[in-house]
Amino acid sequence: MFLVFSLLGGVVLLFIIAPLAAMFLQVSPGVFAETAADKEVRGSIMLTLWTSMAATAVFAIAAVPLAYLLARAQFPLKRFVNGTIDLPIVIPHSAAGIALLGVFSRDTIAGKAFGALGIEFVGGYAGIMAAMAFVSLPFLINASRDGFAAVPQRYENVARNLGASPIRTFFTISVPLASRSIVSGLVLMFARGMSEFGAVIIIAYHPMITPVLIFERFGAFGLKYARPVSVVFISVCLVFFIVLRSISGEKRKFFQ
Amino acid sequence: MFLVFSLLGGVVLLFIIAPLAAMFLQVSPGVFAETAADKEVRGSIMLTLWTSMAATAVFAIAAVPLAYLLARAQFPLKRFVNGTIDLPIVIPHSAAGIALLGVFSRDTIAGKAFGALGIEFVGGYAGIMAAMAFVSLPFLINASRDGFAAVPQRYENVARNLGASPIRTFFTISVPLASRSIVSGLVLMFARGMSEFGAVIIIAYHPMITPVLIFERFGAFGLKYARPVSVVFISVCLVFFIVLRSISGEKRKFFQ
Amino acid sequence: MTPPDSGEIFVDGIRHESNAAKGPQISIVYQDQALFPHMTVWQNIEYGLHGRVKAKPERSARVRALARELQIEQLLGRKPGTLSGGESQRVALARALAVRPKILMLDEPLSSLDIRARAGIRSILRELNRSGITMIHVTHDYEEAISLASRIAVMERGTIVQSGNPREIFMCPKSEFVARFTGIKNFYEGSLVRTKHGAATTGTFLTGPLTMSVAVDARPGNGFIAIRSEDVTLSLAKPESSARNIFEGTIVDIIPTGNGVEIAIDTGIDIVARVTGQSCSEMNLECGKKVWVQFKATAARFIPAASPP
Amino acid sequence: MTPPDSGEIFVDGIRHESNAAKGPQISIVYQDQALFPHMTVWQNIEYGLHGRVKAKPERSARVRALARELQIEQLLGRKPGTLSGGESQRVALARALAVRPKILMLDEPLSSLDIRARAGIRSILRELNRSGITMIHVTHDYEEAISLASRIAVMERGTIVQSGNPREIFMCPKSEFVARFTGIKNFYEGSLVRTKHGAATTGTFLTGPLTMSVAVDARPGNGFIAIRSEDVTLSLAKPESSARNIFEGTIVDIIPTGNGVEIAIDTGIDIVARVTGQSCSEMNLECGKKVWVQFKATAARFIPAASPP
Repeated sequence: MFLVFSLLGGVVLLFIIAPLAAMFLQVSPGVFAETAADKEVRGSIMLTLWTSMAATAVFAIAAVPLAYLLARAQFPLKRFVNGTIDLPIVIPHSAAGIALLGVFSRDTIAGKAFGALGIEFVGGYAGIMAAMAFVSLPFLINASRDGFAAVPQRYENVARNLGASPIRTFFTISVPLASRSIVSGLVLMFARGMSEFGAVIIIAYHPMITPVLIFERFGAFGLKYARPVSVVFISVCLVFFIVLRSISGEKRKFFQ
Repeated sequence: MFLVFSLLGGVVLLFIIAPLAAMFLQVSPGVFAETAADKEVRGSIMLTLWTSMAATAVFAIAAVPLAYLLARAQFPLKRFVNGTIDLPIVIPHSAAGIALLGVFSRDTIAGKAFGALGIEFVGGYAGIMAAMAFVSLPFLINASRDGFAAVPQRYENVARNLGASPIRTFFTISVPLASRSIVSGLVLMFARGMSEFGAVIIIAYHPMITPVLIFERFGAFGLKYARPVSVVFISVCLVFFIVLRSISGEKRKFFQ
Repeated sequence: MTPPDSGEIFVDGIRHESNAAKGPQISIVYQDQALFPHMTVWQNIEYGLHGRVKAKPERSARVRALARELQIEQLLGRKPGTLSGGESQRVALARALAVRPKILMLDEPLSSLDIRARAGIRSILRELNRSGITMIHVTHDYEEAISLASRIAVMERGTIVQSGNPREIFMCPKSEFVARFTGIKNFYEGSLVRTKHGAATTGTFLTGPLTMSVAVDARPGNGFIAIRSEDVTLSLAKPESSARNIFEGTIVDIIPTGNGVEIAIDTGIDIVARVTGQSCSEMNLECGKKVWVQFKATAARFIPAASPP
Repeated sequence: MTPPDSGEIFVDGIRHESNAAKGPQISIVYQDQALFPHMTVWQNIEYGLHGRVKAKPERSARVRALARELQIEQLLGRKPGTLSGGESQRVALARALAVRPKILMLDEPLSSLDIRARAGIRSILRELNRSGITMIHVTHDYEEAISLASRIAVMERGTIVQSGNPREIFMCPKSEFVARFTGIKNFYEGSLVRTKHGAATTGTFLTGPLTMSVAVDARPGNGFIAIRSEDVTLSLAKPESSARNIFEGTIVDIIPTGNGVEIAIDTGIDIVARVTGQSCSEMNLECGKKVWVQFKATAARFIPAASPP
């Protein structure tokens, strides 16, 4: 049985690895270096990295407490809230872009209000971050919620019984014990934000994040010119992902 | 504390709900009905549904056994395999499309081999399915693996001790006990496949799945014409998602 | 914590607040200790002192004093994951005691420990108790209860069915549940009839097919008879003895235990006798053998039913 | 199952295969029963019969016969989640027995059950054992072990430290660990010196500051002394008695137990005496009080050390 299962599993792995491996092999080191030096490519990668990171950081402030509530508190419509959080995973990315554009475009109330504060969404950094956050928030919230839920409530009870306030219990017991899941959720949200294309292209074609740049080069010049950018960007993504994962993986696991 | 947390959580929920709610409100029932009757829209929605469903079904045959191996077996490079499975989540969708195009385009070995069998990837159904599967496989594999891992191995040991073969144990013990997670993984993979845009648009602009259609209408006619299609498609997605979720949710949970 | 549906807790007449920082402190020690795994032993013990004791030197002094008292000074720098069960339980006790509780609530504190660690923790608990702290000790182990408690309340299905000091519980179990809990093997329900034989008043207890003589002064009525298995003796021939209760029966089960062997005899009802291993083998006792059981009327304790059934 | 690093299992001289479908069957019953939660009781019991018994009517007959034997006929249609602990354990036994194992391996089968259910399962196990099936029963409860086993092996840290019949284990514990396990409170390491007094040969045992008389015929050397706490008597004044071992000491602990009270006396080494609750209160025993302990030379059992330390 294990042989059959291994063969089937091998097919799946091949399906994932082969396209990526082929793409990397088709880009010569020379072309790679040249592309990596391309000002437009570098600029777009930097933009993609910092917008995704900023979106993750800004939304974490509200998303982690929400995750804690979902793990611990009982309230009406909890199922509805849990479902809502999963919505962005199910909604087609281009449709998500359309929805965000409907709220944040210059002629809406929200768009005007933020415009008065000097924050432009359409074709602006704020728009990119909103699009990234919209599609990637579920990853952070779900991972954090599961992390909090895995912390035996007994520890929080003991802390409360010893006289700690709810907020002290949250910061000294719940967050440290769920830290692994929270960090992993942050990494996932950051990674998912970087990879977003559909929602961003609709709300902000310019300034151009790398996924959009790849699409543009493909449309304008064809596969051969889109490939090196893809390879360089994927490399950057992987380096970031692996480094972040290994940092967060170092923390010991308290529970399984 | 709970008040502050609730307020923060409310902001997050508002950020997710407001764009969607606004979009639905901006489409009048008349326009909705008209769009739902549009032949091009209907055709693309049907296409999106069945390609995603087919991709999920085809890959499940190999992905579920792989998930079982990852949950139970110890083998070298297991970390590497686990990492590989998460790759599609991290890789930008447009770059994933470029990678798949590199392997399956008409002038590659794989493309020629499948072409000889009458399977066209570029601009074909197979291409759409491959793109959908590539980005959505991690959801099925991860959910199934976690499901299998949550089945106490003791049950499998007991079955083996009673003389059941590994394959009988798999089908009579492991799969039924993990069925909730597997079904939830299938639903997620299906939903994620339907929502894919970036990878599909690069490998197969035509035949046009709905996310691509939304993008095209937006590019050609603007927000006003993209919005009704988005609303109709999201409605279909939600109906499917809710129905599938409630079916799978009916099964009792054996473990937590 | 699951919030209670209703009810209030008063300690020395003062209402206990669910927020432990106010009002009298009830510290809870859990069966699995629940030490914070990401903190050192020192940080665990000190945890409850933040906010209570402002000065850091005083906090340190308290931690150190407790560590000395519970003999865990050498563990202060370690993480809970590296401790043995007994060490963890000491740390958990130190953490609970650090906040100087009025009441220490112990939830099966010995059940997750091995035999050796149990003895250590038990003697610590006994000393703490002598030092004046009130302890509420939840356990399902009768030996543990009587070895530590001055008052015992027996709960069955969420309700206190009997409470009293260990002796009362042991001598007068009010139900079969409590009797089994205290290790009494022979416990029968039936009714007491009063009979007068000259000067002495004896009771006759009817249970199933048997009629037993019971030396009681209680009023006739329904109730229970409890007979300790040590008080039941066996003989192969019909004994000539002053014992008032002599029944013939068949051995149905032989159960070796720590001190002796328990023999179950079917005399119409099952009666359990405890004999020494030596007599068991000398008498060649085995299942199916006919024997005579006897016990004195004074060995059969009558416990009146609380209310008419 | 964790595959073993090395080793083979032989049953009646036939090698046991890891694939239970071949070779002699060893059925395992787990502490938590591990009934398949998605199957009915019937399906659980029948599970091991597929492949072994082709004919469906025969399978049904076997399930029904076992259900009758274990008194779970009325449960056959139910799911395991709805059963009590005792019922679950009966079903688990039925499932394990359905495949007609040569050996039944029981992993703490009683520990997750309440007192009542324990008695039921224990008597089922005893009957099964009489019916001829070999059982390997893993437990950390000494009473459970001696009440069911014909041979006991005591494991300490993964190694069998002593094996034998219950009487051997109880009478001659080979280490302090085994002694504590059997409930012996007084167990001391030391060395035996031989002395001759006229005709009688007595040993003198040196442990810590004490010198004890021991009635042995063993060769001098290192070893242990075990004294049951029942054999130690207390008196307030120095006793005039034939007992050879009389020591003065201070009471350091008083532990009420199920049958009597255990008094720990510091005589240089701690000696535990068991007295009745009555004499404890009559003698006004309390911590710090000076008392005399005595025990007969015949009560002190000498157990030679297995090898020179």
